[in-house]
Amino acid sequence: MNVMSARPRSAAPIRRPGLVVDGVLLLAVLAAIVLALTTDRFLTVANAKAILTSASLVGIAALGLTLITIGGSAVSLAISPSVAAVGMIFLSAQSLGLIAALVLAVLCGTLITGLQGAVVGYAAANPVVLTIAASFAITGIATGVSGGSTVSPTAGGYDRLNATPGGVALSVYVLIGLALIVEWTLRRTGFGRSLYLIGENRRAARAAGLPVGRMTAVAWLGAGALFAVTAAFTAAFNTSANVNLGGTLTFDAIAAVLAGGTPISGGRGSALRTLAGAVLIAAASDILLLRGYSTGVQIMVKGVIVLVVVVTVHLRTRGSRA
Amino acid sequence: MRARRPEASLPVAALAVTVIAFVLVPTYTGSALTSFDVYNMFQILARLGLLTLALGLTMIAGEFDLSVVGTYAVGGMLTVQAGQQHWAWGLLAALGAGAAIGLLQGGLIARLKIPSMPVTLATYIALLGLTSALSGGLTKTYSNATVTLWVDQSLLTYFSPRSLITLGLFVVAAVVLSLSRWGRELRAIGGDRRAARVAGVGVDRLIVGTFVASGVLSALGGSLLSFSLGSANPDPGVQPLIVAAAAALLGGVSLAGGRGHPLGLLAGSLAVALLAEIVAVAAVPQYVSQLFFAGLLGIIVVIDAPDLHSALVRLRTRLRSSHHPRTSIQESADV
Amino acid sequence: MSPAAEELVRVDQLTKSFGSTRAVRGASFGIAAGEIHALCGHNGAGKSTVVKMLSGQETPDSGAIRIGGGVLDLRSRQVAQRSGIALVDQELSVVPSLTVAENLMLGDQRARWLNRRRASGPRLRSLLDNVGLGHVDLDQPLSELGIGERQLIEIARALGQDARLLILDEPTATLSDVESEYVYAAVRAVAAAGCAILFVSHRLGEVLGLCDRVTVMRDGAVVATTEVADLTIDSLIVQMLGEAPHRSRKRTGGEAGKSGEVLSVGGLSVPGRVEDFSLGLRPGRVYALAGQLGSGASDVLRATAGLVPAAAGDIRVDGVVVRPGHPIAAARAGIAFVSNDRKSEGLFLDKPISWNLLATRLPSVTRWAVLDRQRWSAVLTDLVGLCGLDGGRTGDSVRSLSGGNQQKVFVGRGLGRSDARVLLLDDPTRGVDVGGRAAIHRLLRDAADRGMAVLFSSTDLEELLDLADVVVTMHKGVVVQRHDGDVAGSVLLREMTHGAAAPAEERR
Amino acid sequence: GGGSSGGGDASGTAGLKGKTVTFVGYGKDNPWGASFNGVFVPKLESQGVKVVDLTTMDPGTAVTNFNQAISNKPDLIVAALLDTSSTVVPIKKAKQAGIPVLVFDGRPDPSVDGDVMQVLSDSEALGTAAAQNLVEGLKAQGRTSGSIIAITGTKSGFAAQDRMKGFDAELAKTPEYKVVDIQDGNWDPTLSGKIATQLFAKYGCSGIQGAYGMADYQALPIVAAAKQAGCPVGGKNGLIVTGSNCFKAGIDAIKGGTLYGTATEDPGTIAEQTADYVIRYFNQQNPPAKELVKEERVTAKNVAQFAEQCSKA
Ligand SMILES: Nc1ncnc2c1ncn2[C@@H]1O[C@H](COP(=O)(O)OP(=O)(O)OP(=O)(O)O)[C@@H](O)[C@H]1O
Ligand SMILES: Nc1ncnc2c1ncn2[C@@H]1O[C@H](COP(=O)(O)OP(=O)(O)OP(=O)(O)O)[C@@H](O)[C@H]1O
Ligand SMILES: [Mg+2]
Ligand SMILES: [Mg+2]
Repeated sequence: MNVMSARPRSAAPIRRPGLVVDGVLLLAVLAAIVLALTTDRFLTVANAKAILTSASLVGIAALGLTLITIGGSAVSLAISPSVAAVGMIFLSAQSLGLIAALVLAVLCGTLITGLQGAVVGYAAANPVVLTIAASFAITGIATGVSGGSTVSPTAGGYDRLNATPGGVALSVYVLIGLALIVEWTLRRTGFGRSLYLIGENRRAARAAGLPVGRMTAVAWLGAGALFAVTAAFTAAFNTSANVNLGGTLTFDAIAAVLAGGTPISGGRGSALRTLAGAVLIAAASDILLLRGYSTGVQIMVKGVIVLVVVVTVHLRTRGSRA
Repeated sequence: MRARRPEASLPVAALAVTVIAFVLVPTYTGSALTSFDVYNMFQILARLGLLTLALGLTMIAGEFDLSVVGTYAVGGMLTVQAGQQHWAWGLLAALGAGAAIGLLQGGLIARLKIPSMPVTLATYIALLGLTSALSGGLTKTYSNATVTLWVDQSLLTYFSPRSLITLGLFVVAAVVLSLSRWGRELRAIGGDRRAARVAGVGVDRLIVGTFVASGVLSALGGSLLSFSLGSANPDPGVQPLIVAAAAALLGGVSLAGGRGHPLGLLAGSLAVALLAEIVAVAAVPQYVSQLFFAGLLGIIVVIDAPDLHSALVRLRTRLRSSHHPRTSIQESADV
Repeated sequence: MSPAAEELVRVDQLTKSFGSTRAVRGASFGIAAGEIHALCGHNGAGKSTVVKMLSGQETPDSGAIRIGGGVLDLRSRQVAQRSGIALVDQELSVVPSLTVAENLMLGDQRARWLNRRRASGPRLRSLLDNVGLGHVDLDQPLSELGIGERQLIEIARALGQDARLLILDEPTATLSDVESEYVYAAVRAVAAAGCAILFVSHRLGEVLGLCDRVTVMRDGAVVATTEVADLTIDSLIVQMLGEAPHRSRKRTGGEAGKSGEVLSVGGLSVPGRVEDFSLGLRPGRVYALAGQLGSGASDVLRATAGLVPAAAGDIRVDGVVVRPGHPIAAARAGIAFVSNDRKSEGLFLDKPISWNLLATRLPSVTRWAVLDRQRWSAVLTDLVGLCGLDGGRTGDSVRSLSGGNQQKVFVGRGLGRSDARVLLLDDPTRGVDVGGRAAIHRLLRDAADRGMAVLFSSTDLEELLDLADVVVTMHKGVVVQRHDGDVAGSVLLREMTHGAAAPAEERR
Repeated sequence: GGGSSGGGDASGTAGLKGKTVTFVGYGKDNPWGASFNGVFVPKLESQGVKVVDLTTMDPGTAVTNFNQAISNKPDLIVAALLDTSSTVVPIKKAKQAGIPVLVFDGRPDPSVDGDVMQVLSDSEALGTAAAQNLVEGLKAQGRTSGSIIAITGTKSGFAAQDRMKGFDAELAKTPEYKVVDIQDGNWDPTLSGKIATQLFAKYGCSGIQGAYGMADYQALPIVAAAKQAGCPVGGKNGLIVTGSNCFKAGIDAIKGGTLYGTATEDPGTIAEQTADYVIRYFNQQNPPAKELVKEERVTAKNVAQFAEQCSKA
C-alpha cells in the first residue's frame, strides 16, 4: 500500500527523542542504583573515598581536556606523554623543594600543551593530527633525554602530595577545588564565555572579531597546567616516573569528558559534568571490582557507559533543535 | 593550476623520501641491502596496512573510526580462540565479528547522524575490554604452526602470503573505488554530506558499508597477525592506531574528509613500513623514528592549517603591495 | 495552457508541520507535462517545504503526491530520483572536493556500476555547453570555480537526468543575468521535451517571462494557480502579500552628517575579485554598494572587515590605519560586520539571544575579566530595546527565532557596540520578509542618526532606493558610478547588470 | 659477517674482535630495558663486539626484528621474549639458519627450550623471596593470621606466572597467612595504584595485612594507596608491603620503613651476567646452556649492601 494520505505519521516518539531517551536513561540510572545498593560494601565511607581517589587523577586531567573540548578543539591525544614528561621533570626537581618543583612542573606543562594550543588557535591546525605529532615528539624527546631510565625523586618533599587531610586524599580536594575554579571560570569570566562562543562556531567568532587564536591558546595553556597537576600527583603517588607514566590517561580523560556529557563538537559542556563523568566511571569500575568482575569487564562497561552517554546527549540536543 | 593542491602530492612525496632514505641506508651501515630487507619491509606493511586501509576509508568518508584497533584485537583473539580446530573457523569468526561491529557502528552513526569520533572511541574501549574478558587478560597461543609458517613463507623473494593479501586488498579497494561510483560517492559524503544526500547519494547505506568494510579489514588484519605470531595479545595498545593514522594522513586523506584514494593509503603505509625497516636495518634508536614521525605529521598539519594559509597569503600580499606604492589616498578617497 | 486532465504531477492536500510551525497546510496543485510551473510566495510561505516533500527529502504528514496517475511514496532522495524527479535545491548542493565531471555524475541513479569515463565524456560536455560553461574543464576540481559556476553545474546535473519532473528551487538567485539566460533556455528545452518543471523563484520578472502557470503560496497554503497571461507583477504581488507592500520613507541624505570621514577605503583590491576600490564614508549617512553576486560588493565589505587575507589597500578609521586581513584589528578599530551568512559566519545558534547580542562586547561587560551582572543586564536591556526584540526571551536560543528575528539579533549585535564607528552589512535582508525588512531598515537608519557610518550591499532596487543616501554601483569588481542624489531604479539596474556605458572602462 | 662460529683457538678477548651480536632486547622506552641495555651493550662493545641494536617494546615489531636479525647473519642473537609464543617460529628459523640464540630474562616456550641458550632471572626465587618477606614481617608483628593481596605483572607472561608459583609455594608453608585477592597490574604503576585503592576499600584496612607488588614500582603505589585509605603502613601493626625488581625508590622506601623488603632482579646484574655469558661463549668456554641469575632477598637488614646495585633502574 503506497497511499500516504491521511496517515498521521506515527513518528511522535521519533520527533521527540528526548522523551524516549529520558525514559531509557531513567531506567539505566535506576538499574545502576539498584546494582550499587545491592553490592556488598559499596555504601561505605571507605569505598566512597576509594572511588573519589581513583577518579581524582583522571578527573584533574579531564578538567583540562574539558577546556580544550569546549573551546572547539575536540581532543588532545597527547595527554599521556605530556603527563609523563612533566612527571619526570617534577621528580627530578624535588631537590629544589616541593613548591619550586610544582611551579616548574606547571610551567613546563603549560608550555608543552600551550605551544600546541597556539598552533591550533592561531593556525587553525587540526588538533587531532597535531597532538598525534606532539605525542610522538614528546615521547621521543623524553626518551632521548632520559635515556629511557626511570626518574626517582631527588628529595622527599613530593610525599606531601600523598597526604590525606581528614582521611581523604589531597588529590580529591584538589580535584574538587579545581573543578569549582574551572566551572567558575567558564561561567563567570569573559574568557569562559568567549570559549563557548568560539567552540560553537569558530568562523562566526572570527568574523565577530573575537580573539579566537588567543582564547584557544589560553584554553590549552590552562589544560597544560591541569595536566601538570595530574602529573605531579601521579608521579608522587608512584614515587617514580618514566615515559610510560601517563599510561592510558589520554583515553581515560576523554572517556571521563564524554561520560560527563560534554559533546566533542565543542561549545557546550561544563567542568562539573566532567567531574560527574570521572566519578561515574570510577564508581562503575568499583562496583564491578567489588562484585568480582575482571579488568576486562570493567573496561568494557566503561566503553558502554561512554557510548550510552554520547548517544543520549546527541539525541537530547538534537531533540531540542527539532 | 592543479599544482596548488599540495596534499595531492603528499603520498608520492612521502614515499619518495622514504625510498631514497632506504636506498641510502647502506652508506650509513656499510653493508648492502638484501632482498630480505625488502621482504621484511613488506612484512611490516602487512602488520599496519589493513589497519591503515580501514581507517583511511572511513576518513575519506568524513568519519574517523578509532575502533579499528579494538576490532583488530577482537579479530586476533577470535582467530586464535575459534580457530584451534581449523584456521578457517577462526578467520570466519574474526571477519564475522568485524562485520558485525562495523554494522553496529555504521548503523548508529548513519541513523542517528552522530559524530563518529566519540562513538568509535567508546566502542574501542568496549572492544578492548571484550577482548580482555574473552581471554581472561592473557595472551592466547595459537598452536597450528603450519598456518604460522604458511602465512610468512617467502614468495617471489620479496613477499609472503600475508603481505600479498595485504597488497592485494589495497589493489582491490583501489580498483573498486576508481571504477565504480562508490569512489566518488565516498568522497562526496566526506566532502559535503548534505550536498551528496540532496544529489541522491545513498548516504546512510554508504556509511554503513564503509564501517563494515573498515571492521572486516581491521579484523582481518588482526587475524593475519595472530596467524603470523601464533598468538593473540588482548591489548595491542594505542601505538597501532596512532601509526595507522599517521600512515593514512601521509597517504593523503584528511580528517576533514572528502580526500584520498586507496593507492595513496598504500603509499602512506609503504612510507611508514620503509621507515620502520630503515630503523631496523640501520639499528637507529626507536625514539629517533618517533621524532621523524612527529616531523612528518607536523608538516601535514602545517599544510592543512587554514589560518596559516591565510597568514602566508597576507604576508605575500603585504610584500607585493609594499613593492608597488599606490597613489595617495587623498586623490582616491572619494569616487 | 494545460487543462488539469493532462497533468503529469499532482500534489494533493499536502501538509507538513515542524513542531508547532505549520509549514504547509493542505497544498494542492498540478503540473502538466511540458509545462513550466512557477511556485511563488514570500519567505517562509512553504515553497521549499513543498519542494522537499516532492523531492523525497521530507515525508508529508498527510496528503499525496501523484506522478503519471500513481501515488508515490517518496521515502528518500534516492527513491524520488528513481521515480524520475530531479532537483536543484535552494541550497547549493555540489561537492567542492570532487571534479566537475564527478559532480555532474553524482547521484545519477542510471550510472552503471562501472564508470566509463570516455563514454560519458561527450554527454557531460554537452551538459556543460547547455548552461554556458563551455570553457570549464571536466577534470577541474569544483573548488576552483566560482559560486555562480558551481550553481550552474548543479543545474546542469539536474537537467541531464532526463527526469519526468524537474524541480528548481531559486536556481537563479546567485546567477548573473547572462548566466540566467542560459538556464532559461535550457529549462525551456527540457520542458519542450515533455518534462514537467516546477520553478521556485522570487524574481517575479523571470517568473512572468519563463513560466506557463504560477501557483502562489501564503502561510503554507496555496492561494491560487493562475495562467501567466492573466498576471502582472502587481497582481502577483497582491496575491503573495494580500496587500500592497510596505515602503519605508525615502531619505534624501542631506549633508546633515558631520564632516570628516569615519572610514576611508583607498585602492582596495582583492585578487580576481575587486580592483582598486576607493570610498570614503561620513558619519550619519547610509551608503549602499549595489551589485549582483560576483560584482565584488560583498568582497569589498569582507575585505574591509579584515576577513580576506589576500586583500591589499589602505583602510582607515578616523584616519588611523587598519591592517587588512585582521578581523580583530578591524573590530578594535570600530568596524562591525554583518555577514550574509548568519548561520555559519554570524550567529551562535545554540546560544541564548543575550550571549549573541553581547558576543562582541565582552570587554565592556566585564570587570577584571569577570562578567559583571549589572553591566551585562544594563547593556542587554539597551540592546534589546534598540533592536525591538522581546525582552523576556533573551534567554532563549537564537535557533528558536524565525529567520527575520535572527537577522535582527545579528544586526543588533553590530549596532549596539558603543565603540562601533562603522557598520558593514552584506545583503542584510536576504531571506527576510517584509516586516523584518522594514524593522532592519529602521535599525540601520537609527544607527546612522546616532552618528555611525553604515555601508550595506544589496541587489534589491527597492531597498537601495529606500534606504541609501549614497548608492555606489559595482560591476565585475570595479565601481561603475556613485549616485549621491536621486537616481532612477532603471539606471541602477543597468549599471549593476551591464557595467559602465563607455566600453573604455570595461577593463576586464 | 659469516655464520661461522669461528674465532679459532685464540683465548681472552682476542676471540671477540669482529664478532657481531644482533640484540633484539627490550626497548629503551622501558626503564628496565634502558638500564639493562646501558650495561650490556657498552660491556660487549668495550670487548670489541659489534652490537646491532634492534630493541623494541612492541611484540609484533619484535618478531619482525628477530627475522631481520636472522637475515643479518650475526654470530649470535641475544633476545628478550616480549611474547613467548610469537617467538617460537623465529627461534626455529634461527636454528635452521644455524644462528645461535641467547635468551635473557624470561624463559622461552617449552617447545623451543632446547634450541636456545638462556640466562634467566630466577623468577620463582623472586616470588619465594617476596613471600618470605611477608611472612617474616607478619611474624615480627606477632600476627598469627593475615590476609594478603597480590598485584602482579602482566599475567600472560611467564615472569609473572613463575613468580606467583614461587610465591604460592612458599606461602603454602604458612597456611595461617592467606592470599585473598590477586589482580593483574600489567606491570603498570598507575593501574596498580588504582587497583590497590579499590582493594583497600573492598577489604578495609583490617582486611589486608600484607601486600605483594610484583615490582617495586608497583609496590610503592600500593603503599601510597594504603596511606591514602588511612591504613597504617609498616611499623608495629601496619601493612607489610613487599616488592621485587628492586630499584632506587624501593630501596629508599625500605630505608624509610614503608616497604618491608624486595628482591633483586635488577637489570644491572643480569646485564652483567648476560654480557659475561656472551664473552664466555665467544671465547669457547662452553658456558652451560641455561644459567639462572642468583636473586637475593632484600630487607632493612641488608639494604645497605644492595643500595648501589639497585639504584640503576
Ligand atoms: N530549524 C528550525 N528549528 C526549529 N524551529 C525552527 C527552525 N526554523 C524555523 N523554526 C521555527 O519556525 C518559526 C518561523 O521561522 P521562519 O524561519 O520560517 O521565519 P520566516 O519568517 O520564514 O523567516 P525567513 O523566511 O527569513 O527564514 C520560528 O519562530 C521558529 O520557531
Ligand atoms: N526543518 C525545519 N524545521 C522547522 N521549521 C522549518 C523547517 N523547514 C522549514 N521550516 C519552517 O517552515 C516554514 C516554511 O519554510 P520554507 O522553507 O518552505 O519557506 P520558503 O517558502 O521556501 O521560504 P524562502 O522563500 O525563504 O525559501 C518556515 O516558517 C520555516 O521556518
Ligand atoms: Mg524561510
Ligand atoms: Mg525556500
